[in-house]
Formats: sequence, C-alpha cells, structure tokens
Amino acid sequence: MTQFDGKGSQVTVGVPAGRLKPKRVRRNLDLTLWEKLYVFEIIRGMYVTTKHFALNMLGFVLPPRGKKRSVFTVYYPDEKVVLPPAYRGRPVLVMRPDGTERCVACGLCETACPGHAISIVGAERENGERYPLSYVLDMTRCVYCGFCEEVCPKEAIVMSSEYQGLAETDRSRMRYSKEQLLRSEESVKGRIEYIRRIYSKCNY
Amino acid sequence: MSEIAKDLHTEHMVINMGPSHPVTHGTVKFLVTLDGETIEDLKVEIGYLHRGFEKMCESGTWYQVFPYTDRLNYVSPLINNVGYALAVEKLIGIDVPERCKYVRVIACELSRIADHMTNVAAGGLELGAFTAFLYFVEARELVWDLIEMLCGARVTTNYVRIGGLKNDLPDGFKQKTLEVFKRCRVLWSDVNKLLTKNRVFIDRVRDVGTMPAEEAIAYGFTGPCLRACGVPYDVRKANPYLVYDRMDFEVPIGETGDNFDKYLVRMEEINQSMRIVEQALEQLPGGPINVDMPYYRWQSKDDIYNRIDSLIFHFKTVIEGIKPPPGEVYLAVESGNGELGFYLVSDGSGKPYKCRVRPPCFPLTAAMPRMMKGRLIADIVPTFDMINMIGGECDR
Amino acid sequence: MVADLIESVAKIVFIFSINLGFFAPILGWVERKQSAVMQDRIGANRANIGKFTIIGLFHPIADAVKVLTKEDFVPAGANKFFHTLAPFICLVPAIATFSVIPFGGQYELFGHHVNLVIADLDVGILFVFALTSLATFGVVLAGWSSRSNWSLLGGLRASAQMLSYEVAMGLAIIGIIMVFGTLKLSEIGAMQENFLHWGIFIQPLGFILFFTCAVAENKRVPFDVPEAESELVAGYFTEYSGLKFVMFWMSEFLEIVTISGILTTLFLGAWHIPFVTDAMLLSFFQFAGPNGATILAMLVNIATFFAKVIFFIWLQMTIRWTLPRFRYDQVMRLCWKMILPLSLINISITGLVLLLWIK
Amino acid sequence: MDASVTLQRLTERFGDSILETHSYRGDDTAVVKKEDIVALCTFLRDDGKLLYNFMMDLTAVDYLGREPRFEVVYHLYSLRYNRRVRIKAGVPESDCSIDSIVPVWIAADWFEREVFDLYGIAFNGHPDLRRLLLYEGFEGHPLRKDYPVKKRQPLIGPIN
Amino acid sequence: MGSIKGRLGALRRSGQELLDSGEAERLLGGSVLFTKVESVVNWARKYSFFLYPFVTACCGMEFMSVAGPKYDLDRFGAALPRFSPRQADLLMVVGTISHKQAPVLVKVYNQMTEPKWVFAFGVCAVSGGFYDNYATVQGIDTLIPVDVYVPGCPPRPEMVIDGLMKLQEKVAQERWSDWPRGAAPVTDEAKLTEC
Repeated sequence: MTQFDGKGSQVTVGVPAGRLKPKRVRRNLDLTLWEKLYVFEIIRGMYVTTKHFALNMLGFVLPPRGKKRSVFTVYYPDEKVVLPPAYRGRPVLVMRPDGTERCVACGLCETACPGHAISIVGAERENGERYPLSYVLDMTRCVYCGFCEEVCPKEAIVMSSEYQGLAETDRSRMRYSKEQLLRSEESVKGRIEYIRRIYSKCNY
Repeated sequence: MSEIAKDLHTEHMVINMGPSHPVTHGTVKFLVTLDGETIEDLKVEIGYLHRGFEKMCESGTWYQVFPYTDRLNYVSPLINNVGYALAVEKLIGIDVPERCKYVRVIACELSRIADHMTNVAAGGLELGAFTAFLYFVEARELVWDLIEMLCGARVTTNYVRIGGLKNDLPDGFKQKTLEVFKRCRVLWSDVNKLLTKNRVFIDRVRDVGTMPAEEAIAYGFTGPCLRACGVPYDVRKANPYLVYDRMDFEVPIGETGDNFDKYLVRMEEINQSMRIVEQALEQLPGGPINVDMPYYRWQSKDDIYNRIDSLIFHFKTVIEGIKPPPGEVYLAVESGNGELGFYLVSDGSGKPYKCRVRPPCFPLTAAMPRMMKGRLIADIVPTFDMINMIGGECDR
Repeated sequence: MVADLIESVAKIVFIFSINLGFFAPILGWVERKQSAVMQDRIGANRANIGKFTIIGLFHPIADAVKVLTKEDFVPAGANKFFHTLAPFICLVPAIATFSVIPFGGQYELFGHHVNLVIADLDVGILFVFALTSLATFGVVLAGWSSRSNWSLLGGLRASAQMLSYEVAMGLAIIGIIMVFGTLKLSEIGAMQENFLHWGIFIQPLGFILFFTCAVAENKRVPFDVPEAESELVAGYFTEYSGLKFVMFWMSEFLEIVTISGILTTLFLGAWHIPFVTDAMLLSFFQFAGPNGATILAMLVNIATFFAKVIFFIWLQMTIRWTLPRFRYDQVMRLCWKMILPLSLINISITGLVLLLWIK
Repeated sequence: MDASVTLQRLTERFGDSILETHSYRGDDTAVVKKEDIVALCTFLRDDGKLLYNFMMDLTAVDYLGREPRFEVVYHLYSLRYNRRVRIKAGVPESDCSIDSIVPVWIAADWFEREVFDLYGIAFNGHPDLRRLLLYEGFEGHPLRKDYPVKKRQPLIGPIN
Repeated sequence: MGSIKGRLGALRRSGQELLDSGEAERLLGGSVLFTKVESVVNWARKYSFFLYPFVTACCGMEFMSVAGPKYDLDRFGAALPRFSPRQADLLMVVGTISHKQAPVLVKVYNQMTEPKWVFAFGVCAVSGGFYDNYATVQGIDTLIPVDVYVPGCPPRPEMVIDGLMKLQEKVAQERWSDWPRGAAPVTDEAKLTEC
C-alpha cells in the first residue's frame, strides 16, 4: 500500500516488527561437552589452516590449469591484474589525429569537479576555434569520481585505465599540465566505446 | 575488606586509549579509569574524522553530493549512494524504472556483504585471529572485483545517479557472481569453523557488552546490534523500498544482545544477502535503467552530441544543478550498521539547503560507556569491534 | 682429559651454532612464511642480492641488519640500567636451558665414552624449571622500567601468568617423573627406546597439560595476553626499540625451540626412531666398521631428535596463527581451575596404576 | 488513512502549542512551540495509540533571514505501529536555547551535543553539554550559513 | 706520525658536522669501505620496514587489501604492523587528517625512533583531497616531512606498491648524513584564518 500520491518513489508500509517471523540464530549453540574441552575445537581449527597450507604448497608444485600457482597473491610488479572496462583510472585528454586536443575549453568539467582539481584557461585560434591555452589537472585533488568524463560534451577527457607512475616524492610534480595529460585516440579507444555504450539512448 | 581498602590508598589508573590505538581504528579516544583491570569509568571522544560532510554538501550541487556519500560508511558505499538517491527522488517525486530498482538492490546487497565481512574480519583480527581476518579479506577482495566490474571503483563507487544509474550491469556479470559466491561460501565456512564453535573465541565474546532490548531501543540502536537484542526491526521489512518486498529473505535475531549474538547475526546476514542477490539476478527484467526526464537526470550522450537544445539544457543543469521543488523529506534505508536516514531540505535552488545523514553507528558508540561499566579493559576490544563504528559515518 | 675437553667444546659449539645461528633467524622467517602460505598469500620474497631471492631467506638478514642500525631508545626518566638489563635476563635462560637437553644417546667412539648432552645433570628437569622462572624477572623488569602505562600493565599480567603456569607445569611433569623414576633427562631419553614406552602413550593427559603450560609460559598466542597487540599496544616491550626489542623476540623463538626440545625428550622418545633399538641401528651400520657405525648411528639419532623438534615448532606456529587470544582472567581461570586439578588427578591415577601394576 | 492518526491525536491533546501540521511527500510533520517540547515528546512516547519508542534523529536547520532562525527537527519512529513522525520546533537567534529531551530518550544525548557543537543551540538540562565533533579551541559554529567554508582554525601550524 | 694524528684530530670533531661537510671522505680518501657499509645498511632498511599504520578513513579499507592476500605487502617485507612508535620505521598516514587529529599525528611522528620515513597514502593525506574546508588539514606535509606521496582516492593497491618501490629507491640512495632528522618543525597553537 503506497503511502502517498502515486508518482512519488515507492516506499510502502511493510510488515511491522511485531508481526515479522524472524530467524533465531542463537538456539542450538550452547556448548556441548565436546566444545567445553578446548582441545578438539583447536584441532578442528588447525585442520582448516593446515588444509589451506597444504593446498597452497601443493599449488606451487602442480598449479591448477590456467594459473601459475594456486595461491591467491598477484605478484604485482611482474604480473598485472586484468581490469574491467568500467575501471576509472587516471583522467586523460584525448588527442585528435592531427595532434591538437579535442577539448574546446568549455569549462563544464571544471564546474562539475567536486574537488576543483581542474583549472582551464581558454583561448581562440585564428580560425575561431576554441582550445585550452593551459589545462592543469591537480592530481593531489582528483578523487577519480568520473564526473568530468560524464559531463564532457566533446569526449575530450576520459578516465583511462592507467594507474601507474603516479606516486611522487615531491608534491609540486603532481600538478599535471596539458602535455602530461594528452593521450592518443587509439590508446583510449576502448574507453570511448565504453562511454558511448553506457550513456547511449537505450538506457533512458 | 572495605576498612582494609581504606588505608591501601590505591588510586585509579587513568589510561588514554588515544585515537591512534590498534583497537580504535584511528578515530576514537577512550579515556579509561582503571581499578586494576576493571573499568571504573569510560569516556568516549569522537570527532577525529569530522570532515565537514554537511558543509561540503551545501557548497556543491545535488549531483556533487554523490562522491561525498561514498565516504560516509566507506565499508558499504553503495548503500549510502542508493539512500541519498532515493531520498532526492522522494523529494522530487519521480520513480525509477524496474530494472534500475533490481540493479540497485544487487549493488546494495553486494556492499552489505562486504560490510559484514569486513566487520567480522576486524573483530577476529582484534582478538588475535589473524588468519580468519585474512580469509574474509580475501572473500571481500572477490566481492570487490564484482563491484569494480559494476561501478568502476572498489571503494569509492560513485555509481548511483538521481533518477537512475551511471551504467547497466556489465555482460557476464551473473556468471561471475555465481562463481564468486561459490568461493565466498567456502571461505565463509572456513571462518565459521575457525571462530563460531571455538571455545577461546566464545569465551571472549559471550556475555560481553550485553544490552537488554528496551534499553537498546532507548539508546537508539538499529541494525544488527538491535537484532542481536531480539528486536526483529529491519527497514527492508518494515518500510520495503526498491523491490525488497519481492525478495524472500529472513531477518536473523539473537537473544541477549551480547557480542556473540552480534557476530552470529552478521554471519547469518551474509548468507541472506547472497540469497537476495541470486534471486534479484534471476528476476532481473529488461528495459532502460534511467528515468527519461532531462530536468532531473543528465541526458544521454547521443542527444547531447547531436541536438543543440539538449546541449544547452545539459550546460544549464550541470552548471546550476537540478532544481527539486522546495520542501523537506526524510527517507531511511537499511545500511550495514542499521537505519541510515537522509533528511533533505530544498529551497528550490541548485544547491541542497540541508543534507543531514542519520548515522546508524553514532548511537551505538554513545552507548559504549553503558556497555563497558564494570567490565575488564580487554572487553573494550570485542565490544568496540562488534558495534562496527566507522569514522566517516560517525563523525561525518 | 683432552678428549673430554674436545668433546664438550664440540658439543657446545654444535648446540649453540644450531640454536643461535640456525634456529633463531630461521624461525623469524618460518613464522612469516608459514603464516603467509596458511593465509593464502606469499610472505617475504622480494629481498634479492643480484637476482637470487631464494624464497625470501634474505629478509631475516635484512631485519637483523636494520634493527642493528636502529636508534637505541630509552624513555625519559626510565632507569637506563634496568631498562637495558631486562632483555638480557629474558634471553639468557632461553639459551641456557638447551644445555640440559640430550640430543643423542651414549656411544663408544675411538675408545672414548661420548654422552651427547652438554651438561648431564641428574636434576635435569629441576634445572629447566629453575631457568624458566628466571625469565619472569626479565619480563617484569621490562614492564616496570619502561615507565609507561601499557608496559606496566603488560608486566603485571606477565608476572601473574608466568608464575601460575610454572606451578601448573611442575605438577603436569610429576606424572612422567613418577613413571621414569628419575630427573635425569638423558636417562629418561634412554628409557624410551621401546616405542610403546614413549612418554606420550604413558602420560597422554600429562602431555596435553604440559604442552598447554609450556605455550603459556612462552606467552604464545592463545596466552599472549602480556603483549596483546590490540589491547596493550605492544605489552611489556612497548618502549623498546632496535636491538633490545629484537632480543625479546629472539628469546621467544629460542624458547619455542627449547620447549620443543623438552617435549621431544620427555614425551616423544628423544632420539629414538620408532621400533628401532640402538643395537639394531649399530648392526645396520656394521659395514662401516665399529667407529664408522657409531658415528653414523650418532648422526641418525641427532637427525631424528631435530626432526621431532621441528615438528613441535611447526605445531606451535600453527596454533599461533589459528587461535584468538584469551582474556587475562580466563588465562588465570584456565590455569587454577582446569589445569591444576587435572594434573592432580593425573598424578593420583599414575600413582594408583604404578602401585597396582609394579607391585 | 491511518498515517495521520498521530497528527489528529496531537492536535486534540496539544491544540494550542501546535502551529502547523502537513504531510509533504507522506512524512507527517508538526511544527510546535519550543516551550513544551518535553511534554509533547513524553506524550508521543507513552500514549497507548502512538508508542513512539525510537528517537531516530535530532538535527537543526539554519534558515538565515527567517524570523525563528533555527529549527530543531526530531524524527521519531514507532516500532509497534511502524509509523514515523517529524516534530519541528522553531528557535529564534536571540534566545538560542531549547529544553533537552534526554530524560525522554537517552539516545538524544550525543545528538544534542552535536547540534550544540555545529549550530550553537543550547539545550537546557542536558547532562554534559560540550563540543562533540570539534575541539575545544574552536570558536564559532561551522554549520551556520554565515560561517565561511574555508575558515580554518588549526591546532598546530603548518611548516611552510 | 703527524698526519695520522692530524687525521684523528679531525675525526675527533663532532662526527655529525664532519659527515655533513663531506670532509671525512676527503680525509679518508673516499675508501670503498665507507660507501659499501652504507649501501648494505640501506639495502637492509629497504627490505624490512616495520609499519606504523596510522589509519583513519576510507583508505584504511584499501590498506587492508594491500596487506591482504591478493596484493601482499609482506612480499616487500613491509607488512609487520608495529603499533608502538618506538619499534616502527615507516609511518603510513592512511586517510584524512583533521585538525583535531593533527597534534596526535605530530606526536606519533616525534615519538618514532630515528631512521623514520613517512608515506602519504591517498589524496586526503597528500593534499586534503576534496575536503577543502574548516575541518581538514590540507596535506600532512604542512605538519611533518613526507617522503612519498601516493595520490588516488583510495589509491589502488598497485599504486601503493609503486609508492613503496619508489620509497625503496629513495632509501637505497640515502647517506648517513641525512639522519637524524629530529622532531617535526611545527609551531604550536598557530591560529591561521584564511589559508
């Protein structure tokens, strides 16, 4: 039964707590003599941990098919994790084939960014085209929320799947200028397809 | 004995379990007055992670609040997103399509599984069971892979939008979920074997931090801690939002409200959440996931790229923000720690006038002195872990 | 005379090189690696010289060298002498106790009688208890002299726990002494030649009780209440840094080895291989001539002794990573209300059986 | 509609002290005078037909430029009847205080301290009214509309 | 005989100031032994960080999974958390530091024993992230000297491991004259309004 006029979001009045049929979790857990003695439960616990130990050690000798070893760890610097297409990594500016950036310095990403990480100075070329004279993205303020990619009307800035080489030993080197942000179209092609698919008309 | 104690003139030892202490996860200070090992008096001081959530919400548009809601209860970020989006939709009076409701329920339940796993793991870690902690961190890693496939980020998801979602379920999601749940159930049973019947663990958590039901209600307990006291109050059953009324799941309750009950309720809720996700994946309907109303939901990129009126309208809504009708609304959702309420006041402008979050773990932390009076100092550890106080949510 | 000198120097060098040189650093690595693989992860394997990482064996060396160059910190106002003395009092008993444990039998080598134990005291077990009670002083001194609330609490808890568990350990061992009739560890070891005479079959309850008390005496996990990370930050060694902090760790690892040694000697038939008596062993190695045979037999016996020690070390490590921690009063209750009565019952049953059986 | 049973019983019992009631978007709301807030809350908790035993949330809103500048908002929930109500009490800036409802629900203790800390509304009769989230040396109440976002008062100064 | 006495006389001056001025090398002729010992010690420090996890906010979740099974920080010898500042050498500041927490952070940094490094984990520790308001410290390098900054909110475990490897490179090139660093040069009770 909805509580108010039809159009509002459907928060119905459900079963009050009194008449709800709950599931009791505590009933059969009083300690039998078996559990009062510490020893047997400790042995059961050690069985679990030793099973993990044995399986993992075995995993080194004859690894399961398709994996190098059965242990869950990824040896990061040597092996990399396959990231899903949705992953939001570092924001990058997309470069047109002729080397100029797609961005027309409209400033939408600058307003939509919650952390005010982007600061743009727009300018016009002689043929009247707008382009960003300077485009500074402060990586110390960016929180990878993806709003800039979502609002950009020109697909000029996208969240690439790069996440390496960002750690620095001094903070001033983390304010990326236009040159550090530019990426060729091919390298972010996957991401652009992905954007077109998720924001396409069929989802509305 | 008392006359001997008189001239023993022993005075109490005051210990400062400061914010940077292993048990307080870095955001709470306990001022403990000790008589030997028993706690005479406990003063709790919070606010070490107060980051000005409400002030930042009031200075951004309605859309820019989403990244801030991720960081409230950062163990289950999607539930905060969905809660805020539902509150704004209730304020505006729009309703999202069916498929979007199902995907939101799936996202919420995945986040709840991650929340309960992290809490039980941290509880085990603080008591010394480091292996159980790492088994559940491994299980949570698998659940996070699902959330990363869905939303693009592991912790700060920023996935839900007002009137819809950012993107639809990726393909192959259902098959991967069933795989992940199979492994999660194996790890769940491992931790269950390690902890539930283990006399050492039971001794540490049984009859510690007990709370009778009426007092729990008076203190404002909600969520697993209230259900552990035997009160079957769950917002998903009391005021079912989205499609929870079509889901068949049970609400586990305990008996005495001590830490062992809280642990058991959370372990049971992990199973129930897995059941809900599987049912939701079965009944998932087709159709769009966003409401087609340009005033409240950014339009699709096809329109923006090709039509000039959509482009102009897109500029207007992004710069000024959407404008819900003036008014106020309160909506509660069931988060990992209890009832997470959003109280929104809108004055018709693009910025929220007031965006209040009712933090479920706030009253639980307030009741810590009541639970700890007269207990031993070592009892603070399991009690504080089992109420799952999250800095971002408690201090906002 | 010279032969005796050589023999004892050889034994001392052998035991201390095994103990301090091999076991102490390796156990740090074993604990990290075993706990890692048990928890589905890898553990330290990145430290490399050139391109060899040899599964992380350089990490204990890296730890040691780093700790040597760490700042040696003494808290303000703390008594520097006691603060520095405490770790030594903790470490010395852990090393010295191994001198009483026989790691092999008695052999005739080149006409000289060789008894593979450093100090064959006829009050072996008593000596062991004397030294373990010394370690309590080190812990309490560390707790008191660091002038901080946490270490004081840690020190108090440690003193209460270690004292009460020494009593329980003493009573748990009396069953073995009654059965074997002697305190001399080498004699106890010799008597367990026959597989069915192993201590664990004669005194199963005694074995469980002694094992629990030994783990509690060494403050390992279910009983690591004095240095409970989550409650008392780092317990009695909160204020220690650098080498002194690692000496507390070293004493803990060495005590693991010592406990494994005592357990093997008393309960698991010291250096005997099951169903193989010394005579059979010597006859088996007859081809290598009398002296060669004794040397080979000696090596085999030493190897079996250390195999059993490694088994017990592995057992204690597994317990370390499986169980959560007791609360302080539960540790006390377990000792006085469960282990003590059980060991008294154990003594009375053993006495009854001895009376009826032997008579 | 049974939802407005609460408002009916409230207007019958406290007719004069209730200034206005509405049910915007289905949330029953009653704006009351701040003087008899405690009596009203006790009635809401103890009345047989209402039984609001949960005090879910207590917060304040700063309507700068309107006469009773602040408004303390209580959200209550009845477990037995599964109903919610919102009580709002206007608090003028001149006499910036209101009676504390800790005697009615003990949960209100920290909520009131937080409102005092961030808005500066004093609660008379509160057991120990101190700052909750901010530190003692902080002057001013940050969530007021006239407090600038970036006005920092750090305890320890920066290096550079 | 005289030159040896002269050399010893030079060494008798306070070792510290001698090391800074680099005169020791000129005197000892830059013997290979001097740099060798230093590189061995740096190698050892590089592969055995005892971590002090100063965890406050959402980055703590990512810190758990970095120390967890999938991205095992223990592979670098750095996952042994020591909660007492005396025994720790790597202070990992994980999450947002509010002004109320700032004195605690500076006190913990001062309590740490000497060869200590600071690892800013996450955007809030690096620069206050998107909490540019009255409550948050705008970057912990305004309080304590920081060695490595890792952006990201929260940073992926791979970015944390990148940061740790960058710190290891930095430690490998350190000289003994860099230590001791001493306490954090911070003024107490500074009341800054708009900054």
